[in-house]
Amino acid sequence: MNSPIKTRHVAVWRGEGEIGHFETYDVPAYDNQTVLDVVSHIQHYIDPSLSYRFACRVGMCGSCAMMVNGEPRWTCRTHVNKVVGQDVLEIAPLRNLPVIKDLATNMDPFFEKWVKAEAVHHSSSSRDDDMTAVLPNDAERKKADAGIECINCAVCYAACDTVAGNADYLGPAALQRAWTLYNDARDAGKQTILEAVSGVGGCHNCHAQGGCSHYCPSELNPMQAIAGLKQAATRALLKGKL
Amino acid sequence: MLTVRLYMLQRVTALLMAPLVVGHIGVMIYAVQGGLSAAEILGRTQGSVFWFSFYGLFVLAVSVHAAIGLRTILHEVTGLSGRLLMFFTWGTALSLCVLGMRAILAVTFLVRGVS
Amino acid sequence: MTTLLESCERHDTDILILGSGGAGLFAALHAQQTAPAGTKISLAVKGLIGKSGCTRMVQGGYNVALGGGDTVERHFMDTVIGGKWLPDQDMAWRLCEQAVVRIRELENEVGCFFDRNADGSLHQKAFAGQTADRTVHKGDLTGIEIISRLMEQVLSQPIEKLQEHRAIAFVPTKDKSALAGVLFIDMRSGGFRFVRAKTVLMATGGGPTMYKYHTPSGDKTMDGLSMALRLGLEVRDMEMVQFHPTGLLAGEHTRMTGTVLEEGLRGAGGHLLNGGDRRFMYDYDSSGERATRDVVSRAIYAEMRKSNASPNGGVFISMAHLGPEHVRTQFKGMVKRCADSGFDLAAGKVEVVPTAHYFMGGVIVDTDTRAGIEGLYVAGEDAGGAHGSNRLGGNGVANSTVYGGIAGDVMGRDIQKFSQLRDPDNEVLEQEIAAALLPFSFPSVPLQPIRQTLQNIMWDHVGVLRTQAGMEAGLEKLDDLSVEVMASGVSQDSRAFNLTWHDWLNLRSLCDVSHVIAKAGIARENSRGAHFREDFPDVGDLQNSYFTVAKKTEGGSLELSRRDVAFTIVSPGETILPEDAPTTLVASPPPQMTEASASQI
Amino acid sequence: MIRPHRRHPLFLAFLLHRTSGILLALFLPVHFWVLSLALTDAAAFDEFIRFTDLAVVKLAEGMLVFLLAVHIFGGLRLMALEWLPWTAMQKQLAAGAIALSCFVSITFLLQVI
Ligand SMILES: Cc1cc2nc3c(=O)[nH]c(=O)nc-3n(C[C@H](O)[C@H](O)[C@H](O)COP(=O)(O)OP(=O)(O)OC[C@H]3O[C@@H](n4cnc5c(N)ncnc54)[C@H](O)[C@@H]3O)c2cc1C
Ligand code: HEM
Ligand code: SF4
Ligand code: F3S
Ligand code: FES
Repeated sequence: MNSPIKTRHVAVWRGEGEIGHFETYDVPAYDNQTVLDVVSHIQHYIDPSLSYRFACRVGMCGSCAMMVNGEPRWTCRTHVNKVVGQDVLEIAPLRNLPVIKDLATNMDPFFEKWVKAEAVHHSSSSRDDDMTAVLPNDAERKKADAGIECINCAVCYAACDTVAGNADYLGPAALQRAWTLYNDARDAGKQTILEAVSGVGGCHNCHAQGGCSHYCPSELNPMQAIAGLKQAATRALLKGKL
Repeated sequence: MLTVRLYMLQRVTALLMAPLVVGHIGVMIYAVQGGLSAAEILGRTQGSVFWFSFYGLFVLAVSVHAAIGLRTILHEVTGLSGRLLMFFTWGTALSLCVLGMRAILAVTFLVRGVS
Repeated sequence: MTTLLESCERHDTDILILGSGGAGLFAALHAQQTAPAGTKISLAVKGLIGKSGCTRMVQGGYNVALGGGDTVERHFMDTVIGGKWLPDQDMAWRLCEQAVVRIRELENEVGCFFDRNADGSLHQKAFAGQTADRTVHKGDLTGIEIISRLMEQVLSQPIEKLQEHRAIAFVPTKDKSALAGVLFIDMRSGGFRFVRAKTVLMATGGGPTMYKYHTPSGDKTMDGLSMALRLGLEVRDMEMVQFHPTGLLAGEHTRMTGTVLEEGLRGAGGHLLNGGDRRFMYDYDSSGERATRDVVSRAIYAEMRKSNASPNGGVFISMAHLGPEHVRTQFKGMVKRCADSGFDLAAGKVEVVPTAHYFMGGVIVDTDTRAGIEGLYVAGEDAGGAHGSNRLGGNGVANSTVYGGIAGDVMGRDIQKFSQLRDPDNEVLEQEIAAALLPFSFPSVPLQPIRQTLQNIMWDHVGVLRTQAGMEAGLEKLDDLSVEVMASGVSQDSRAFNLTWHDWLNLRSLCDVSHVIAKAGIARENSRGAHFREDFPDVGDLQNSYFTVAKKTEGGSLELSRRDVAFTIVSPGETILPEDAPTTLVASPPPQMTEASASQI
Repeated sequence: MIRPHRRHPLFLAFLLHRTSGILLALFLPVHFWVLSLALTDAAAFDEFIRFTDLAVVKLAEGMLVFLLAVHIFGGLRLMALEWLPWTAMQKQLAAGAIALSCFVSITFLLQVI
């Protein structure tokens, strides 16, 4: 169970910045092995100069996402068997973000857009006040709950071709967070949010490609959230409030 | 590159065109059954205010709609933005509008070319 | 050697915060609120802001007494009794008292959206060791909610962000009377950067990752504590390493090994089976699988030692008898996590093993987070005292957010007393740079086997069950290992994002602190909380409770001492609860663990 | 080759919508030009119309109607997605829109032949 069954050829993107190439390594294959384990093995035993990023290793921090055989995935919870259909494993840095080195990207643009989307709670009370009563079955609460467990891994951001083409586009994760706040009874910035998501890079640029929802490892549905924002913005526009 | 306004324009024009296009295709299916000729088309449309408005509305809508659509695509594919993109959008809309209007006028009100 | 100093970039700020867990992020927000306008605040993290550290990994929730019969006094008593009378009572009191404010801040100002009762109030559940439904949560992903919300707030503030900046040393002033600043490696470029600051918060989150099986995130390697020791600060309770009984066991080649399988699995009726497929928990405790965390950990460890182990050397947890469908719905997240890694939790058996989870030890601080040198503050898992010998589930994140906030407030005020930045002792600075560059002067070797050796030593000799002889043998091996680490090289190719160089630095910190854990373990001659001595199995005299203190002398040797616990609020055998107070308010208290405690961590 | 991250139904629906939009936008000026021939040169117009009798051209017309139908139903689907209450059946709806387009254009083809 613990001994390697065979070795596996793994192509890994190496390079600094945008320039680089794939390099192939032979990695022993085990029963229980994630893509992150494969990458770690290469760094530990074959080429110590390989750079990548991870933290929690259980799908909670969202720092380990990479392109695996051309698809964006969290690598710490992607079992190798799930992706090795044709016996090839190709690992590259996450799409749509600047590469620092090898498999590590610079996630700053992703988070800058998060803030730009006003996806930050707008406080309506303080630590001196009681907590707001919110009924768990309230329709709005349920809408807010739907997207709340985002781990900001940027998998959706990498899956989206609108992000690839439109530098201003805020992207699915930031918009989903904005939608969550829009449905949060305690948020005092609804109008600010609507305005932020209705501008040049806003929700209206989404073409419902659905890659975000297809790949979100937390099984969230940013596409639905964005549709919600579009609807809310349309209503506001018709009422002359945008 | 789409703001809420451009988005709404594109959707509104789309909604407008949907019945127009369906109507047009319906007529075409009916019309082409016996083969099509200039005379036959013109016989139907010449001098008709109804057909003028029908197609006129379509041309206006499609000019706006397609210009916005192409603008989005151009931006996403080439990264073009700012003034140039604006010129492109207006250019597309106006050319489509002029071409379209000319065609409609041809089949409705204008006297046929001096022969 | 001036070139070394010259190669180091210089940078100034007013308030410098290390770490972006609950403690670091709260400190940043509070400092922003209390410091005079124009104060520069910088947040430096080994990973990405909000994406590194363990606060993010909190599943179970946040302990706070919010009425309904529960009181701060009751929370305090549970904390002190849970910590087996070792907690610093003033710290524990402030923790319980301020948690009430902090939770309202989290909800009302930061935007956390915790789960609600049917009437709209906050839902609370009970963890083992608690006498009230006290734990606030967001499903079983509470940490994600807390940290993501804090992260958003911090990212939207004008706070300087130094991401992937690894602190490697505290540098004092020439006369050693105060802290001048912190030496970093900018991990992306590989360059050194010295940041002067008037006040520095250390919130690097401890993290007992020197054990073969461990739960914390990969970026946590005891850097802060090892830096504090080198600075000459006193640390306490260093023998206190909390083990979680059911870490996933999947072999040495996978990073999943050691990660937590939630405690609720046992609570719901899961069976622990040994390698011979036999239930064994009743051999050790009448509560069977539902016994408390430390008891189960020790039982599993004992069973493993009897060679009753599963193929990978642990035991099995089996849920299938409860009906796979039922398990699949009740433990959706866990079943999915196991399935992602190739295990069938619902219908099959999964191998588990006790796993190092939390570090109770830490720097000695006052209740205002001030450490023993001007300019340095410590909060969160890095600070010792609040939990004593054992941390209650739910008190970890309460501790980091409460004291992080306090640190921010105190630094924001103290900064006004310090009109000037202090100049560093360049000798120390230079030594520290040279020390960090050491591995580049040796031929490159694989470091992972060395890390595994360390983890085996700690697991075998300073682990769940300890003896004097065992720990002494461990110390000897640790000495040899430290020598080996210091002679291990890293390839010179490029220092930019050189993870292997950081693996080496991690090893250095872990070795440093491992020594202290072993020595403190030897110094405590009784069994309290997380520390179990087979040669001293009794808790010892509660009235004369002592805690261990370790400190590095100028010469670099380690000094261990014992200090009496000051029972400033309550003494063993007494309580501060009213006379007629019921022993517990929990409807179906542990060991009858309920579904409400399903994801207790 | 479609890149791996694009191999899912809704992306293909998007691709179809975009392609049909572009093709329609390219076809439209041609269509307008042909019609305006009626204004300037009736003979040429009739000639063109006769040209449309060819089977290949009929097929091309069928394609055109297909494009139009795909684009319209696809567009209606999008607007429904954005403005009507959410349903979890987005993939099915996309497939439905395409199926409907096929039906319409085949009907058209059968009619003209
Ligand atoms: C799996 C798991 C589940 C848990 N569940 C619970 C629970 O349910 N309830 C509970 O109360 N507690 C729980 N805990 C404990 C709790 O998470 C911690 O006690 C608490 O979050 C620690 O917070 P912190 O801010 O001190 O450190 P952390 O959140 O760990 O943050 C440490 C930060 O310091 C940074 N850092 C480390 N080294 C350096 C360096 N050299 N230079 C710069 N930065 C550095 C890290 O990158 C990170 O950003 C759990 C822990 C784990 C591992
Ligand atoms: C014949 C005339 C038409 C032309 C030339 C045309 C052209 C285009 C173009 C070029 C686009 C951009 C595609 C993209 O962004 O990917 C577009 C988008 C769109 N079209 Fe049309 N279109 C026409 C008719 C219609 C009709 C009748 C409808 C509706 C019922 C419609 C609905 C839409 C919608 C909703 C979009 C937005 C798609 C998005 O945002 O992704 N169109 N159109
Ligand atoms: S929405 Fe899903 S894919 Fe996108 S960042 Fe959040 S968790 Fe990741
Ligand atoms: S993939 Fe992109 S286009 Fe919209 S539906 Fe998702 S954001
Ligand atoms: S390492 Fe945290 S999500 Fe993968």
